Amino acid sequence: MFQETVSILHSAQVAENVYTLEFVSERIAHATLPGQFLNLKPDDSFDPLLRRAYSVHRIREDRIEVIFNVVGKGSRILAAKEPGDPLDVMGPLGVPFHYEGEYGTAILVSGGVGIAPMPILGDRLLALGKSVVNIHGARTAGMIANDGRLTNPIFATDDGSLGFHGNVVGALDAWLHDHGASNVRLFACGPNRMLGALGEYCNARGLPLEVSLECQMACGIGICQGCPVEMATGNRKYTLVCTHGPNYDINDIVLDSIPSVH
Amino acid sequence: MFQETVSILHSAQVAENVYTLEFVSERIAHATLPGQFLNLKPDDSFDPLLRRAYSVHRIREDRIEVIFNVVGKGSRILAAKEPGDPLDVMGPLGVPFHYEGEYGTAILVSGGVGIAPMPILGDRLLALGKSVVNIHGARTAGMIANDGRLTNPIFATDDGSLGFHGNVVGALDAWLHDHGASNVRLFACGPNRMLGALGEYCNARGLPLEVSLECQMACGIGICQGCPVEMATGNRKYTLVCTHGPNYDINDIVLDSIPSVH
Amino acid sequence: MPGCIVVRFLASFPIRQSQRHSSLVASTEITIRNVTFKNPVLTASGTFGYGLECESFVDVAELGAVVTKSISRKPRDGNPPQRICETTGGMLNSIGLANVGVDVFLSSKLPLLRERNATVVVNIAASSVEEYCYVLERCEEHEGIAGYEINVSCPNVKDGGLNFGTHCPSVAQITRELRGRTSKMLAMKLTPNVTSIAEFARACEGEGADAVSCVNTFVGMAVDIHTRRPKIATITGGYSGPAIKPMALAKVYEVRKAVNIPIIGIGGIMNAADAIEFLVVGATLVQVGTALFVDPAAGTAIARGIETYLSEHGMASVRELIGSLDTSMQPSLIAAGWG
Amino acid sequence: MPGCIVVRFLASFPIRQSQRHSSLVASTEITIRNVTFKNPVLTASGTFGYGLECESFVDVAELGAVVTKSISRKPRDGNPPQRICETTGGMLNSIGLANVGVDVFLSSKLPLLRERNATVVVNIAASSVEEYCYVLERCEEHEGIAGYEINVSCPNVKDGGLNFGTHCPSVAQITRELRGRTSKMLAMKLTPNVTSIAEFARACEGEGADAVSCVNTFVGMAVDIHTRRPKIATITGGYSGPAIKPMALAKVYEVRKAVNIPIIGIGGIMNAADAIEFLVVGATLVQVGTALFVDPAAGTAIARGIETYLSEHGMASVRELIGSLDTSMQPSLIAAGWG
Ligand SMILES: Cc1cc2nc3c(=O)[nH]c(=O)nc-3n(C[C@H](O)[C@H](O)[C@H](O)COP(=O)(O)OP(=O)(O)OC[C@H]3O[C@@H](n4cnc5c(N)ncnc54)[C@H](O)[C@@H]3O)c2cc1C
Ligand SMILES: Cc1cc2nc3c(=O)[nH]c(=O)nc-3n(C[C@H](O)[C@H](O)[C@H](O)COP(=O)(O)OP(=O)(O)OC[C@H]3O[C@@H](n4cnc5c(N)ncnc54)[C@H](O)[C@@H]3O)c2cc1C
Ligand SMILES: Cc1cc2nc3c(=O)[nH]c(=O)nc-3n(C[C@H](O)[C@H](O)[C@H](O)COP(=O)(O)O)c2cc1C
Ligand SMILES: Cc1cc2nc3c(=O)[nH]c(=O)nc-3n(C[C@H](O)[C@H](O)[C@H](O)COP(=O)(O)O)c2cc1C
Ligand code: FES
Ligand code: FES
Repeated sequence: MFQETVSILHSAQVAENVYTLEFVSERIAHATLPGQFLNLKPDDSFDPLLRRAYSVHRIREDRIEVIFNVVGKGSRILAAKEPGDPLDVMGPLGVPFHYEGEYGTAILVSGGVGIAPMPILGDRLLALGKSVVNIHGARTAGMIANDGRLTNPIFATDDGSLGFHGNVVGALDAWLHDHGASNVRLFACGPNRMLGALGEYCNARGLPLEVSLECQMACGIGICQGCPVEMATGNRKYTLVCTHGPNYDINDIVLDSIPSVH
Repeated sequence: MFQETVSILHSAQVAENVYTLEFVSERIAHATLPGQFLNLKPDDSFDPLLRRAYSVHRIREDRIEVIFNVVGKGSRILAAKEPGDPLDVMGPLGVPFHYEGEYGTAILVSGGVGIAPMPILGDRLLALGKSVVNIHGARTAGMIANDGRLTNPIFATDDGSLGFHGNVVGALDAWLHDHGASNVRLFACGPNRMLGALGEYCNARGLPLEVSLECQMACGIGICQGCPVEMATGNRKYTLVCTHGPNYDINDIVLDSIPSVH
Repeated sequence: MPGCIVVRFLASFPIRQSQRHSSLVASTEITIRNVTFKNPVLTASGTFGYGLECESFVDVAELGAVVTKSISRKPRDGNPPQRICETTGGMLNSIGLANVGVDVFLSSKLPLLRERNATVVVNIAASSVEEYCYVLERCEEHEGIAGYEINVSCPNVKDGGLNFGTHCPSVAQITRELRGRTSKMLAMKLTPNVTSIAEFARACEGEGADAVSCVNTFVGMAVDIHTRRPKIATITGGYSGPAIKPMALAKVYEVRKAVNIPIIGIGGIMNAADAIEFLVVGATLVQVGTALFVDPAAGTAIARGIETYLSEHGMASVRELIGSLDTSMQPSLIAAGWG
Repeated sequence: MPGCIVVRFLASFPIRQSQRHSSLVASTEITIRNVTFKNPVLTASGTFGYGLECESFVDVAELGAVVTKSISRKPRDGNPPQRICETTGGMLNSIGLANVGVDVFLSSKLPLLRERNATVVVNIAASSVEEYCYVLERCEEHEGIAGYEINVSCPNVKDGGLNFGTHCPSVAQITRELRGRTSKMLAMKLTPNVTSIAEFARACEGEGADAVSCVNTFVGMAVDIHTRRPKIATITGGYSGPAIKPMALAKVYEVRKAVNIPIIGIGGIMNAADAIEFLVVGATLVQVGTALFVDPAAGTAIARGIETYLSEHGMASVRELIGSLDTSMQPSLIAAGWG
């Protein structure tokens, strides 16, 4: 875990309300594992006050990329960054995806900006010799940030403007129908509603599913206790998303205990 | 008085800790008289919360220029503006310099960024057929924003690195010695200490002096009552710098009643 | 800038794209006692002068009402400088109730406000119960005043300068005396600097106040670390602005549970979203203060923003919004302490 | 950017160029009762975990002290989500005193803190006077605790959940009972949500407290205008961060005039300048809370910033700074009301 002021290398809008930032940090780039996140301070002011958490999207050598929607004050400031601007970064934070193990195919399911942690995870899985499929859904084609670098992408849009006409669960079902469901493991990130539907689907079929959660955080490093999610198992009532998560087996946590952001 | 979101045309550092911003507003440019100021909102955040007052430095057609030091949060944000950035501007505010009247030579005395209102005043005075002399002081040559456009400039530096070695009162004394003090009127802007010394000098010689004051303001338009300066004359105890000032005959006000900013 | 995003920060709030739309224009009218406010947004006392300073920006007739600067029996010069200072997300003030006095107000400010068709609420400050009564009685002699807001955050000179507003029996007494002297709308403006604001609100309700205004400024202080002097002349001052909003909202919530009379919500309202928070918690009207220093037209912009919200949420009237706080999802727990 | 200006916002303050310089390193040591703090900067309870979470960022031995998360008799799960939300310049929290309980604290946290040479102040929370005594007595059996800070902003279950901290006799009683049970430093942490915090401070002083910590969080609230639900589960929560600084400072000023025991200043301290404001007003120590969420190393950075200030102002010891507020230039007026 490091805290560093980096310099923006590249910033761009890549889809409808989807932005990326790229910057260099050798230490953070080398220490980061798939599914971990960074805590960014939008600027020096006290409004916004707290850092904002963003999944690491991609790492190439010492270059780190994040991807985000503009929803409020913090992301609006980040979207306005330009090459050369300074950025206060803390990371890597959280427990990585639990991607080691004996399985052949990893299915990475994402909705909207839930795509964020998938490329770095996909790259690592390929290096480990797994097959990788990305199933990525969005409301409409224009909201999909497709830079052509996603491994085996299957797109799903609510309005059918690109790829599968329907949601990611439908697209997954179609894929499994064609390719079979043996020896697969699923990793997912997106709105809680999507994760919930996916969880039901996977549980009904006995498919292992790990989800990457989002919730409001104050510190991101376990000192405020502000980011609990209820545990479905174990003897503690809550787990802290920032330090025990954000990646959990869907059956270890009570998804509904996190108020959904709209 | 208008409120408008303008777009930055030009921004630059012009001397040690001296910055300029230029933007277009036809309405404000046409309505502004020398000595008036604008109230700028540094950005959309609530930190800083309030607008900041800046004298109009120059107007060319519909282009307005301000000049400022970076001293705190507001000016730091303004100094980072780039061409194309939006800026929320309110103005023109305050009562202009009382520059009409029967006199031949206007001596514009300024210290540091107190230079701000002088060019627009000088231009207007030249148009009215007055002679204009600018006496401008700073700690050292590098802090002088000399763009070569100042009318008849005489510079004074504390360290003698440019022009007169000493302060503006000394430089003024030298000028009056050479050119005589009849038919002159003085206008000054700068630190309170400078204005005080200048006031003593002028009063001892019966020279008319109008000063442009600076003080903390919340609204800039007379609705908060936050900007009083004590009156030396008249039947009211205080005058509001934003609406009755910022330009006063030095003998109408009690300069020491404003806490000096450092 | 990549995809340059410019958002007007005042009167703006995130609108959800998938909201049901309605072509009906929602009603924003609110009536308290015999006063009908055309919308629930008023300007807060002391932050909009006498309502006449911003003519070029604002049509005062479009505001729910103009609440005047506190008016006292005699004109007041106010405190010496420094009277204001900015802090994070807020400001301190120590204006010292500078005002023209009731006579000048009635003779030269009120007529102009009437000409401009403003709904006028006169805010009264005083240093004794008698002075409150005097100022109100002088006002009662004039047409064109919709009602009164009583600023009790004033030192009681007979009681060694102790603040009326932190002494419940004093607030009750002032309410009683004034209630006996007017049939116009009477709103008591409460200070938040007390252990239980609910107690004060109940006292006001009990003595016949038509509404309580929540809240006046919080006590605050700031120091210049170079001179090691207080940043404002009176050492401590009144804290206002967006920084106080969460506390003001909590006070409105506390009062809402304690009384049935309307609440006028005040504190840190910068945009329509902030105003809506107060209405949802249970305020019937709101006042906009410090925001006016940044944007003198914030009051009317917020009124329009509320209207937009209402029609986007298919509400026929602002009254549907008032007190609509949904606590059904909150866990039923005896608050366990927060920290 | 023209003349790109990058200023680290934490632990920075504008330094005047014309300051006299001194080559002496100023002393920052402070002693209260029998505890010597190597510098006046402590981490605030609940904002630095058990002092063990940030090892890679902070050497806890460089802090004046680590104040632990509030420790209770039994482990506590804490409140359900949502526990926090950000507001302008501040945040609300409703953690619900989640902690491992005194047994686990003593057996598995305290030894690690000792290993790291931290000065440890144990903050205690409880829902009855007996529970406060129990937790303190358990701690007394162990080495390596410098002193206690007592969080009285807790609901008193025997009194229907009424907050101890707003009831002066309760605070006095807790102080008395604990004073009788320890000879270590005892600091009572006061809530600001009262009319007269001075009264509470005097009660603590009278019962033998060594210090008062001013302040705990303010009551605040926020509403999501789309769902019309409170943003945190307990509806209202504790407000902290730079937005509360002016009020916290005013509380310290009020307490400074009322008691002679040391004050631990808390509330919105983000950088050395903020900490210095508290010291100037009269705090002997300060605590840094919410700032640690932005920069876990803020505590040590602030301690260094104070040192720099001292030497730049030619001060030999931080004790010269404490209470050095200069009010000689303030007008002598009976505060006329602020607004
Ligand atoms: C572990 C983790 C990883 C994350 N990774 C990413 C990522 O890779 N990309 C990304 O875009 N975001 C990510 N987020 C969310 C991100 O941290 C911010 O919450 C988000 O950018 C909003 O911040 P803001 O300052 O713009 O909005 P705020 O000003 O904080 O909030 C504005 C409004 O938006 C609502 N809101 C908050 N969060 C969201 C949200 N996520 N979607 C919609 N509305 C919201 C709030 O309730 C509020 O009403 C992640 C969060 C966590 C905890
Ligand atoms: C009528 C009027 C005209 C003005 N014209 C100009 C102008 O043309 N150019 C210009 O640069 N400024 C001008 N000012 C001052 C300007 O409005 C701001 O006060 C100044 O830019 C500081 O704002 P800030 O946000 O950067 O500092 P803040 O964050 O507000 O203050 C930071 C620190 O600097 C101190 N401080 C405040 N003002 C000053 C100051 N002027 N000099 C030194 N320290 C200060 C404060 O006490 C504080 O400690 C004018 C002010 C008025 C009232
Ligand atoms: C998330 C959070 C948890 C807290 N937990 C405790 C606690 O357990 N015990 C306590 O006495 N104070 C607690 N506090 C209050 C802080 O110690 C401090 O008094 C308050 O936050 C004001 O300081 P700040 O503005 O620097 O944060 C907590 C504050 C926050 C923000
Ligand atoms: C500069 C200033 C002057 C004020 N003067 C008065 C006043 O004369 N009478 C009064 O009742 N309240 C006065 N107030 C308090 C406001 O009416 C309002 O209650 C408070 O500022 C909180 O609202 P805000 O956060 O929107 O500003 C004043 C506030 C400010 C900032
Ligand atoms: S965000 Fe602070 S503990 Fe998780
Ligand atoms: S700054 Fe508000 S009245 Fe002058």
